[in-house]
Parts: sequence; structure tokens; C-alpha cells
Amino acid sequence: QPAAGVSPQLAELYEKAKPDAEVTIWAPGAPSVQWIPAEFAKRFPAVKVNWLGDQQASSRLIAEKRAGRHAVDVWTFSLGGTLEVQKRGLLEKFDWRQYGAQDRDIFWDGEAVANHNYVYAPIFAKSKLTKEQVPRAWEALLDPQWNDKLVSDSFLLPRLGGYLAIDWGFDRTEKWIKTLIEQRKLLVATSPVANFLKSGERQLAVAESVSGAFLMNRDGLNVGYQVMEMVPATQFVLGAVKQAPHPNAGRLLIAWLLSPEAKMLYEELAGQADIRANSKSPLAQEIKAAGSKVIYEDVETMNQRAEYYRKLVAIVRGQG
Amino acid sequence: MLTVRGLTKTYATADGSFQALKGIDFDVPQGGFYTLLGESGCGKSTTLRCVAGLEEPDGGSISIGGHVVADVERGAHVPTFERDIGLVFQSYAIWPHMDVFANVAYPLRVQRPRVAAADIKARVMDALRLVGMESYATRPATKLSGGQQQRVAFARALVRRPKLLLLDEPLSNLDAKLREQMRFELQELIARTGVTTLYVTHDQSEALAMSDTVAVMSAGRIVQSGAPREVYGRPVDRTVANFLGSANILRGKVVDAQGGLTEVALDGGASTVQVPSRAVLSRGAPVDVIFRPEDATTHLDPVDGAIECAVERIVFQGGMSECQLRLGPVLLRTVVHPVMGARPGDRAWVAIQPERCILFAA
Amino acid sequence: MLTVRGLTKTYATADGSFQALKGIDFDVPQGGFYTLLGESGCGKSTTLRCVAGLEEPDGGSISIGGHVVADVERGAHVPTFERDIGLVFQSYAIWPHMDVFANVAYPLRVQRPRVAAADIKARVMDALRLVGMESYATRPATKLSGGQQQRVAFARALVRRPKLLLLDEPLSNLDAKLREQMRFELQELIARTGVTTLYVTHDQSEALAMSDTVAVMSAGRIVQSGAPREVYGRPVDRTVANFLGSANILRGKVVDAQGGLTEVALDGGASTVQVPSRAVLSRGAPVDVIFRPEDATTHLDPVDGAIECAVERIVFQGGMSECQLRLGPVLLRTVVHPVMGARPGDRAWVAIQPERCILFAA
Amino acid sequence: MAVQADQAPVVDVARRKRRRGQLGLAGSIVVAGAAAAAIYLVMAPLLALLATAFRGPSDLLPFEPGAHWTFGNLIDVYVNTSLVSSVLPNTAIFVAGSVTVTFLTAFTLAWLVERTDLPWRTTLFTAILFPLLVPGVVMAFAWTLLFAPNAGWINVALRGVLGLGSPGPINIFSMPGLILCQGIASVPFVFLLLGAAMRTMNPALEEASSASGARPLTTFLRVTLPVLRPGVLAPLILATLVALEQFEMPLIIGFPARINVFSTRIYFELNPEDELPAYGKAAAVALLFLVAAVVLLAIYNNLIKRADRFVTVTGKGYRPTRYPLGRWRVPALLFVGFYLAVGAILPAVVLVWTSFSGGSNESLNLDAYRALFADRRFWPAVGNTFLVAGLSAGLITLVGALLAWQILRLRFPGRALLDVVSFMSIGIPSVIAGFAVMVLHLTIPIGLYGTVWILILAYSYRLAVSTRLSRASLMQIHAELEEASAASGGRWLDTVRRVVLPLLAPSLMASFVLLFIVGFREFTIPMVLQSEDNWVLSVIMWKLQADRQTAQAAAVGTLILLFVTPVIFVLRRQLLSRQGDS
Ligand SMILES: Nc1ncnc2c1ncn2[C@@H]1O[C@H](COP(=O)(O)OP(=O)(O)OP(=O)(O)O)[C@@H](O)[C@H]1O
Ligand SMILES: Nc1ncnc2c1ncn2[C@@H]1O[C@H](COP(=O)(O)OP(=O)(O)OP(=O)(O)O)[C@@H](O)[C@H]1O
Ligand SMILES: [Mg+2]
Ligand SMILES: [Mg+2]
Repeated sequence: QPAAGVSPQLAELYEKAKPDAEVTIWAPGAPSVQWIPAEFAKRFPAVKVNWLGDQQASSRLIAEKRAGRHAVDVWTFSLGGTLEVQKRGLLEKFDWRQYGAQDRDIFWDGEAVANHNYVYAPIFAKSKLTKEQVPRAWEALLDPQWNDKLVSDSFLLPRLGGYLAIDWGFDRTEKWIKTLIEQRKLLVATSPVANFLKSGERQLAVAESVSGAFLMNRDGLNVGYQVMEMVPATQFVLGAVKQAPHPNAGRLLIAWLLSPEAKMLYEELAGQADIRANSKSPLAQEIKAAGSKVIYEDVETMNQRAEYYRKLVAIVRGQG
Repeated sequence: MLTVRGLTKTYATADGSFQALKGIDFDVPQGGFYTLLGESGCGKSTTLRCVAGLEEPDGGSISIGGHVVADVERGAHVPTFERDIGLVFQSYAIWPHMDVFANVAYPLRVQRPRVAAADIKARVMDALRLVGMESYATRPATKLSGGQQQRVAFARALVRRPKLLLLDEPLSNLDAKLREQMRFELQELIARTGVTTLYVTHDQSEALAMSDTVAVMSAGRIVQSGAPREVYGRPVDRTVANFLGSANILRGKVVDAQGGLTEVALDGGASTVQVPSRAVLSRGAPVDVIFRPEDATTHLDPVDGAIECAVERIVFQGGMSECQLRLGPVLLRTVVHPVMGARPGDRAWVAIQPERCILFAA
Repeated sequence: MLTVRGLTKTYATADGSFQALKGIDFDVPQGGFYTLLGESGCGKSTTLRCVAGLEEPDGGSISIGGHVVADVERGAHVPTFERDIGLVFQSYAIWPHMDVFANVAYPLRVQRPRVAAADIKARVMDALRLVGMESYATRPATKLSGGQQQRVAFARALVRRPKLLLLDEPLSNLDAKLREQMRFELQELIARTGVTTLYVTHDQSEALAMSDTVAVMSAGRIVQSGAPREVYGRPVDRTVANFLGSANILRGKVVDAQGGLTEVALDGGASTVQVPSRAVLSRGAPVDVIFRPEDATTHLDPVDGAIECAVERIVFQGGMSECQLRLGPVLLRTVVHPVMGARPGDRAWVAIQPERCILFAA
Repeated sequence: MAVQADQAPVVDVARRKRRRGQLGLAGSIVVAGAAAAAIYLVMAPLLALLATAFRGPSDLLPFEPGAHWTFGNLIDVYVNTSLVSSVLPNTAIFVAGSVTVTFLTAFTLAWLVERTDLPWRTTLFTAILFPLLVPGVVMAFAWTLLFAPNAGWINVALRGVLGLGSPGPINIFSMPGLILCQGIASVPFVFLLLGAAMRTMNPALEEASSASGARPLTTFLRVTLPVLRPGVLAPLILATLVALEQFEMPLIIGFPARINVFSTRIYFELNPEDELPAYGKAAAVALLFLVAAVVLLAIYNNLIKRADRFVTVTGKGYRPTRYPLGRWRVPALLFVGFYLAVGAILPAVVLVWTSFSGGSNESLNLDAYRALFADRRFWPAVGNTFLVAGLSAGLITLVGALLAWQILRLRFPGRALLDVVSFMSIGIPSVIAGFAVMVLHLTIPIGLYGTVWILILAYSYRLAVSTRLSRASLMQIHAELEEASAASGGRWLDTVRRVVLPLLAPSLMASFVLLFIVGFREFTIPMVLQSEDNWVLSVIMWKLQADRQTAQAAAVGTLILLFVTPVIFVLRRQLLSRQGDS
């Protein structure tokens, strides 16, 4: 029996899902999904959740489909990261509105449905810096006082740049990144930036996220994030995979993840909130209060951003 | 027992091909001891390996005990493991990962139909007793001296009681002293088992001492074969003469020839000798007179009919001394008693026993 | 020239330590040819390596040409490269990455003060001529036969004209025939250069044929040294006697002893012999009478004072035959002319030359 | 790799090839099977790779509908990009530098251990091999902690001593830093090879030089080095290939310095972060690598041939004399100690400490291990790791040994080709091997993709390790030992089972253990081929690292060390026992 407080639609889905007994969800990393099995089990004990967190999930999904393996039921990824999967027609169309999705949440005719955001924000080591010392403007990081103090993830930095460039234009953004790297000696790392903050090697991670700070704190680091004057927000979506081994359980999982209850859990347990208009999330309130401008990832700007991104990657890698 | 006919073998080499055997024929009677003797590379091992089946000949046939084991024309080739042979290598080829017993037991253990374990035990111990190694059965093979390894190799080759025993320079890896001792042991052993033996060596004294029949090989052919004394005493050419012991060669011209005796005037005009000769040589023909060191006596005083030379060096060899004498460009070697008091530079007279000389047309 | 005094050397081994040299003393005069002879492991190479400076002795001193090169008490140790020596190994140790010329030129090239290139060239060619390899100068070292490598090794050792030449079993990797040939070549060469030589071998015939002085070693000590004939003819004990050539040993009892002559009744009661002896032995003492095969004659008819035995085997060896005779438990060996018509089982009489026998207390 | 004392020249052994007729049916099947396996394991991935380089567009799988033949990949990679202008020069500097460091260090270490009276040699021998066990990622992580410009322990200490200000004085994130790190990480492998070469050298060659009046340095330069040349150059070329292939160090240490090399370039093409892997481009880059590898291997093969000829037959005079170090003993020990500290001890300490503390100085606890043991991926991964490392090592060892046997002992057409094929495998970087196996099994889906079996297949391309080791010891095994078996009435299978395999056992064991270690810490291939069902420890470690679970990642690293350390003692025994045989 579903736990109390489960909506009748979900209860109905649950009944259908029971014979599936399990469901597999793929995500770009463990943090955004590893909380799900325990919470889901509290409500739908008859269906077990398996998950995989892998940045290369899209190429793997494509490869596995090609090899004739069908192991995945639910896809959750950024909108951009979903593109290749969607292009190959691996996602099933479905009308998610019946489970509370709004029109603006629906992409590609229901092949994907929005559920939370990945909110960019610099992270600082509280042992070295106070929130007041951290500027609220991205360009303020160009100040020489930040020499040898900055670090950034090689994956996130050009992405952040891609969003900023939509507002700033490419040249300004390019100059910003180049100055950071070449003059402020920002350390571009392929290993986790948390290690650098922890060891004291660096004090501030530039291209980071609110959820990143959340997870670092949970892992015992003492860090804070700063909501900047401009807040890039990646859009995470959910989708049902075609030829899924457990289609009903998949639908149940997606429907539940779209529910307000699950969204709250996302924020509480993974630090990932839905910050779009009308969100009741505390983070959304904080951003609103700060008066920051939010740059959302959406289908219209996606190609433009990808082009910026590609150019910036070359700079970050030293190939520019 | 063993019959080899028209055996030929060509190896492909980096630069073309090399004919190692150019037609080998021989027979070894039941219980015979047949030795292939020759210098390095003349094809002794190749012949033996063809008999063992380790090489496939290009031509000719081989039969062991009446069974044809190889016949190129008829395309017959019996693989080694089906030939009824025992084989001993120069390197002994004792398996280092087994003990003495296991080494000797191996031929019985791989035999089909299977031999009962008790039988194996009894026969291995018999074989070890034969070579005097019964107390070493549990010794690891790596802890054996050269001579002991050699004995184990014999035991292993004989334990199956093969029809034919093949030995490829079995003694040449041993020290001089041990070599001599093993030579007798080996001969004893073969006599006791009565096995037919094909023996390969490049050591003439081994060949002479052990064999019933010696076959001298050269460049892929058997040049001469016969009983040791015959081959030693009546070599068919200079090469054989020189290979079997040292030979002194004197140049000369035929003066007269009659009744199987040829009179030769040695160059330098010193003297003439009357030498038995098979071939009839015309007067005035240049010839080589060959005699062995032991067929001449060396005197420090003039002797009738002896050749006068100068002592070049006396090499003390324990039991006897070798006397090297200079005669113009030629260095003669004779055997003298070690007490002979000659010194380098002394005059000496070498008296040849003409009836033991050999004559070849030069 | 070379003086070695009280040389000791202990190796640390896996199970403790092993004293390889237990006090070695000897002198080699200028131009002398001194041979260390002994069975494997007796310490020959260790001695030579100490002289070369490749091992550091634990005790004793070594001087070469009047210069002390090692003196443990005074803590002196001249490294190998500063000793004025030439060294030839059993394994030749020809450098495979150089051609013949470069191998031989090396000792001159590393010499300080530098030797002029033209000089080097001339001296190397001289050295190569000495060993008959002048036409091989540009041949890569890997393309040489064993004998040729040996010659290059000599040329290399001699090109510096060292005071002392050290040779460690230089011939033992060669074929029997080649070994004999190289033995003479080597001797010739050394005689021509007049270099003082320390020679190590376990082959008695090499030692007897080549040396001025032979030192027989055993278990880290020199047991006997002297001229080859002396050591051969007057061994100090049975081991030496047996190591240098084969020796027949007859048991007997002293009957009488006077004037350096001892009368011995041989066991079996057949006969008595009068043997010269250095030691004075009491009447009735058991003794061994030792004589060499060549010091007895074998007759097929009874001979006065000869020992009667049974022919066991005649081993044909070309120049001579070895006759093996059974006398009770003892197997005697004598040398007979190959034409002697004895057959196994025949009676034979061995006449010993008593004055050449040696007596040891049993 | 000791040379047996009997004087059988190597040529002679090699010349004696057994006829196939002696094999019998069973033998022929086994031998042909081994050859087929070798071709499949090595050639199949290579062909897949070749095809991929000429199929486009790049983001499609080579034989996915829509893909076609094209030169586009080659043009993209070689004409329009920074490959020529920055990647190649960087790679050249990186490889040249790190190989030099590796080589000088390994040569010195090998010489000290094999040829001098350095104390505690056996123990040091084992210790020097230790870095072989530490995954590259762990090394890089540890060195970052030690040498990072601001907070690196060593830098902090140095600043304290020298009174300098932050950052510095050492910056690991630089070309010299990268070179040093990679250089040190590759030492054990080269050390093993050089040690073997030095062990087989006849010391009489050096003694002859000494007796010719040459001083030790002259002897070293003019005799030791040239005589060792084939044995030295061969590992040098292998070290070059390894440096070309490694990408953990360039990724973790080189990236922040924005140094792009060949291997990272391939990695990025396959892991582009925002789009699908550019298979075609990756293959196109890999082609250049293959060409370089083939050229180097051709040289290597030549040298090896000469090395075989160079093998100095050691007579009775052979004895392993060792240079007395005398007053150089302490500096020598310091050198070894420094290498061990940087290459083995400090990384291990950092690793273990991180696993207990999570990298902060607060308190040591077992949380990471608890979390790890509770992770549902962990235990299957342990099983998979042992299974994949063990089976692939076994497969390679067996196939490689049979292959080496037939190449040495049989005469048959295509023998040379088989030799080259088996040897080529050294030239295939594991990124490429994994990728090629993936392409192959995506193109011909036979149900292996995503299972552990595909990992076993993919790991098993490293045939050369086994063929080389078996070959070296087969050359020591006189062919007569096998012929004696035939002459005793033994059939081929008897001979192989009772004579050849037991005699090869030490080198088979050494090969198995080496491959087991390589397989255990293998990271690239399982990354490329990972799926739900075939996780191995190294992948888990990487994932935990990527998910910021540093302590847990370190715990995995610690466990890997724990699992493989006993193995290194086996390896040492095998290697040293073969030395003792002579
Ligand atoms: N497998 C082979 N390939 C090419 N040539 C070979 C091969 N085996 C032997 N030969 C050549 O054939 C000739 C005869 O070789 P074989 O081994 O029979 O000589 P041998 O008389 O036994 O000499 P040795 O006394 O040195 O053992 C030699 O010239 C040798 O080089
Ligand atoms: N480096 C070493 N360590 C330990 N023992 C050694 C060493 N070198 C030699 N020995 C031992 O010292 C003894 C004498 O050795 P040496 O090489 O001098 O003998 P040898 O008379 O030259 O023998 P061979 O005729 O076999 O060459 C032998 O028992 C040998 O085992
Ligand atoms: Mg031969
Ligand atoms: Mg010696």
C-alpha cells in the first residue's frame, strides 16, 4: 500500500507499477539521484529504485540502445544533455500535465518535462572568507586580490561562460575568462574542486552551484555560496525512455518526482530546487530577494549557448 | 636393424638453402655399435635427428628393426614418439623440474597402453641400478653433477628397452677426466643391454675406442666407413687421415713401382722409402707419403735410412712426449718417451716404418 | 715478477661463509709460465682474480714487478685498471659492440697519457699480426668463431705489453681439435713476447705441456708445485698422482727398506718390487705402489718378476691402445702398441719399472 | 632471465623448429586456437579503429545508420586544429621529459640493485615496484596534496624553512611538474626491464675493460652502456609508448597548466562533456599514435633481434660481481629513499590518511569505509575486479605462452605476421583498445556489451607482455628438453603438459602477476565500457571522486593497495627465483 498522503493518481500508477517491481533512473551524477531510493521506498515500497550517475550517460544510453540493451526507464538530465538522446528518438512522448506539469514545463511535445534547476553560484571556504568578502558581481572577481585564490571545475567554467555570454556577449565573456585564468591564475581543475577548498589550496570556486555548496557542507566542508547579480540556471528535465523494461514503474517515478513533495525533497536532500516563477522554494525566494537576474536554459537559446560554450572550452583547455 | 638409404636433407637458411645431407647410406646390424664421426657441421646430428624423427628428410628412407619409419617417396613418416628409440643428447636434456625417478619414469608414464604403477617403479629402479644411480632416485635433477646427469639420461633412454639407442655427442660436455670414465661406463652398459647403437661424435679417440664400425662424414656424405683399425690404418684420403689422429705428410716423387710397393724419393733428396700402395702410380708422379707419429722412431744419432731434421719443441704430455721436428717447411710430429733428453735445436733422425705409410697422389 | 704471499679469501655465501683461499704463496719469475691446476672449485680463479684486482683478498699480499698491488695489512689495494696486466677469460669477453680492431685498440685508447692515433693503429696491427688476425680488423666481434675470438682476446691482452698476463681457462670453451691447435699457438705467442704468465686450468695435459711450473691446488691450498716432469713423476700424494694422468695403484706390505729403496711384497703374493722411496717405512707397513701406464710393459708370455693378470679390454686409440687388465679387484691400465693381438680373457704379464714407481703409506 | 650455463647459442635453439606433423590433431587444434585468439584479440580492435577513423559524421557510431565513408575526421583533426600547433609540441616535450626522468631514475635504481653491493637489495627491489600498484589517479591526487602551490605539504614546509611567501616555491601544475610526476610514476616498469637486462650481462665484459686499464667511468661509458644498448633502448621505447598513452597525469596535473597532450586529446574527443563522443575524430587522432607506435615498434623489434644475438653466453667464469659502493653507499641509499618517499610512501600515506579523514584535519574515522561497504555498487565491483583481472591475466598468459611457443618452435607460413600481431598490442593505448572493442561489439551485437565478459575480452589485448616473457624463457629452455620427451614416446600434449608448461611456470607466473596488477588498476577500459553490470573498483573510485566523495574514493584506493600488495611479493619471488636458477 502506498503511504498516506499519496495522491490518487499516483496510487493508481503505483498499482500498475507493482508488477515491474523495480525502476532504473539515469542521471549526470550521484548527488541528484542517490537520495531517491530511500524516499521512494517510504511511499512505494513495492518498487525498488536503481540509479546511475554518470556525466557520459547520454552517450552510454545511445550506445546501449544500439547494442540492444534496454536497461533504463527514466532519464533525468539537463536540457542540453538531453538533446542528443531526444534527437535519436529514445524518449517517449507522454502527457505529463495530468500529473501537475505546467505547459512551460513540457519540452518536445512531452518527451521531456522540467523539474528542477541547477543554480550557478561561487562557493567559498568559510575558514578563509566571509560572505561579505565575496563580491556579488562576476566581474569583481577580476580584482588582483583574487590572485592564486580561485579554482574552477573544467567542466563548469565554460558552461558558466556560455550563460554569461548570452547577456554579456561573447567578447566580454572571453576577456573575463582569459583574465581569470591568465592573470588571476585561476586553477582549472579536472579533479573535484572541493579538494582544493578543503586543503586550503584555493579559497573560492568560481563556477560552482548552490547544490554543490549544499553537498560539500553535507560532506563536512565548511563552505558558503554567493548569489551573484546574474544567476545562470540550468534546466533539469525528466523523460521516459522508450522500450523501457519497467514502463509503468518509470511513469510512477517521474510523476512522483514532479510532485511538490518530491521537489521539496530535491531541495532539502540534494540542494537542487525549482527556482522558476511561482516556486515556493527558499532558494527561489533568496534569489528574488537579492534582485539578481536569472538566465534560464531554454530551447531557444540553447544553440547559441552551445556555440559560445565550445569556443570557451578551447580557451579553458589552452587550445584557444 | 637400422637401415638408412639415400638420405638427403636441405635446410632453408637466411641466404637460400643449405644441403646438410647429400645422400647417406648405412646399415647397423642387430646389437652393433655404429659411430658417425666428423667435424662440426658435417651433418652427423642431422642424420641422427632424421633417424629419431626430429627432422623430416627430403629424400631417402629409414627403417628400424624392419619397420619403415621414413620413406620420402612413399610419403611415410612415423613421428618420433612412435619410434622405438632411446635418445641421449649432448646437453643431457634432463628435465629440471622433476627428480631423478620422475625423469626416468617419464617414458613409461606416457606409454599407451598404460603401464601399472608398480611395474613402472620396478623398471625405473632396474634402470637406475643399471647406471648405478639407484640411491639417487629422489634427488632433484638440478642437484646432479654432469656425470650423474649423463647417467640419468642413459637410464631414461634405456628404460623403455628401445630397439635402437641414439647418442649425440653424449660425452662432449664433460670434463676430460670424467669423459674418459663415462666412456667406459657407457660402453659397458651398452654391451650389457645389447642394444643397437648409433653414436655421433667429433672426438676421434671416442670413436676409435668404442665403435664396431666408424663412419667418417664430411660435408653431408659418408667418406669412409669400417672397423676403427681399418679406418685409422687405411684412410681413403688425406682428410680422413688427418681427422683420425695427427698425420705427418711428406712430399715426394715416385721412383719405381712394382708388386704393390712404390718407391718414393722424398723431396729434399734425403732419402727414399718403399711404401705399399693400392693405386698404380706412374714414375715421376708427385705423391704425399703419410705416416702417423707412432709409426716412426726418433733418434738423436744418425740412423740408416732415417730422415734428418731439427728438434723444434718437445711437448711433455705425462705418459709420453710429443716431439716436433722441422724438416724444411714441414713440421713432423713423433712420439717419444718422456725421458728422451732432446732439446730444441738438436739434430734428430726420424726412421719411418715404410710398411705403415700411406701414399696419396698429390 | 709476481709474488703472492699468504693470500686468503673468504666469500660470504647464503649459508654462512666459505673460505676459498686458505693461504696461497708463490712466485713467478720474470718471463715464467706458471700454471695453477686443480679441480673445479679449488680456488684457481679466485687466486687469479685477486692478482688481477677483481677480488679484494682478506689477507696476504701481492706484488707485481716489485710494486705492491695488494697488501691487506697495510691496507693497500691498487685497483685493476692501474695494474699492469693483460687478462683473458674463459668466455673471451670480446665486446660485441666493437669490431676486432676496436676491441684490440681499447686498452691503448683508454691509456693516459694518450697514445697517438697512428701509434695505436700500428700497435694494434702488430698485435693482430701476432695472432694472425690482421685481415680481420674490420670484422664485427659477433661474427667470429670461438678460436678467432680467443685470438682477439689475446691480442687485446697483449697490446699494452703488460708485465703480467693472466689467463683463466682460456682454452676450455674450444673444441678438442681447436684446443690443441690453440695451445701451441698460445705457447708460441707467449714465448715470442716473453711476457710473464699466470695460467689457470683444470686440464692436466695443458698444464704439463705448457708450463714452466705447475702448482696443483686443492681446497684453497697449493698442494705441490714444481716443473711438470717433477710433479708428474714425483707427486706428493695419491690425489696429485691421480689428478695428473692416470695412475695404477697396487696394495702391498713393506718387506725391507734400505738405501732409499724399499722392497714391497704386493698383495696376492705374486711378486715383490723394489721401489725408491723418500720416507722411511717400517717393515710390515701397508703401502700403495703407484705406477703410470707407460711405466710398465705388457707381455702375452710369462716374464720374470712380472705380475700375471687377465686382459679385460683393449681400447684402440689410434696411435696406441690402452690395455686394461684385471688383477683381483684392481683394474690396471697399461699402454700397448695397437698391433698387439691380445683379446679379452687372455693372460698377460705386466712388468713394472720399479725405479719409476712411487710409494705412499696406505 | 638468466642465461643457462650450457653453451647452447641462442641461434641454435631458435633454428630447431619442430615440424607441425608432430603436433597431432589435439595439438594442432590448441595451437591454431591460440593463433586465432591472438588475431581476434589484437586485430579485431585495430580494424574497428581503422574503420572508425574513416566513418562519419563523427558523432555517429561508425556503422550507425546515417554514417558513411569520409576523410572528414582526418581533415578536422589534422588540418583545422591546434593538434599540430600545440598538442604535438607539448606531447613531444612531455614525453621526452618524462621518459628522461623515468629513465635516469630507473637506470640508477636498477644499477644499484643489480650491480652494486647496496644493502637490503631484495627488500628495496620489492619497494621499488610498489608504485606499480598505485593507480595513476591516486598518485596524481597525492602529489597534488604534496606539491600544490599554496597548500601543498611540501611547499608549506619549504616556505617555513626558507621563509618565503605563498604561493610556491614548487608549482606542480606546470610542465616540469607534470614531467616529474609522470616520470616517477613510470619508473617501476622500466626498472623491471632494465634490471633484467643488467642481470644477464656478463660481468667479464666489464672486468676485461678494467683489466685493459680503463677507469670505472670509462668502462661504464664505453663498455657497460654500449653492451646494454639493446636492453636499454628497448625499455626506452616502451617507456615512450607508455608516456604517450598515459592520460591520468596529463588530465589531473597537466590540465590546470593547460597542457594538452595526445592522450588527453583522445580522451576529450571521447568525453566531450557537452555532446556525444566524437568517435571518428578520436580514431583519427589515434591513427597518428598507431603510426608512431608502429615506427617505434619496428625499431624495438630490430633492437630485440640484436639483443638476442647480443646475449652473452656465460661460461663457467660467470659470477655476479658487484661494485662495492664504499663511501657512495649513503648517497645511493638517499637516492633510493627519495624515490621511494615520493613514489611510494608519501602517496600511500596520503591515500590512507585521506580515507580515514576525508582530507580535513578534524578527526580520523571509519565513515568512508562504512559508507563504501554499504554502497550497493561496492561488493559486486570487488568481485568483478578480481574476476576481470584474474581471467584476463590468465587468458593472456595462456594464449601468449602458446603463441610464443609456436612462433619459436614451429615453422609455418604467417609466423612472422603472428609475431608482429602479438607484438603490436604494446602499441595500442588502452583508451583505443577499449574504444575499439566497444565499437566492435556495438557493430556486431552478440550480447557481450555491458557485461563483465566484454571487459575480459578488452583487457586481453595485451598479449605482448606474455609473449615477450614466455619467449625469453623459452629461449632459455633448450629445445632438446622437448625433443627428449618425444623421443621418450611422449605425444605433443604430454610434452606441453608435463614438460613445457612446468618449465615455463616461473615466467608464466610473472606474466600472470604483472597482468593481474595491470588489470586490477586498469581504469581506462572499464570507463569506456562501463555499464550497470560491470563496475570495477577503479571506476567506482573515479565516480566517487567525481561525486566529491574523496574519502570514499581514497578508501577504494587503499583497498586496491591492500588487495594487490601481496601479489607483488609473488612477483618478486618469481623474478628473483629465475635469477637464482642459473
Ligand atoms: N635448422 C637448420 N637450419 C639451417 N641449417 C641447419 C639447421 N640445422 C643444421 N643446419 C646446418 O646443417 C649442417 C649440419 O648440421 P649438423 O647439426 O648435422 O652438424 P653436426 O655434424 O652435428 O655438427 P656439430 O658437431 O657441430 O654438432 C650445419 O652446417 C648446420 O649449420
Ligand atoms: N662470489 C662468490 N661467492 C661465494 N662463493 C664463491 C664466489 N666465487 C667463488 N666462490 C666459491 O669459491 C670456491 C673457489 O672458486 P673458484 O672460482 O676460484 O674455483 P675454480 O678453481 O676457478 O673452479 P673452476 O674450475 O670451476 O673455475 C668455489 O667453491 C666457489 O663456489
Ligand atoms: Mg651435432
Ligand atoms: Mg675458475
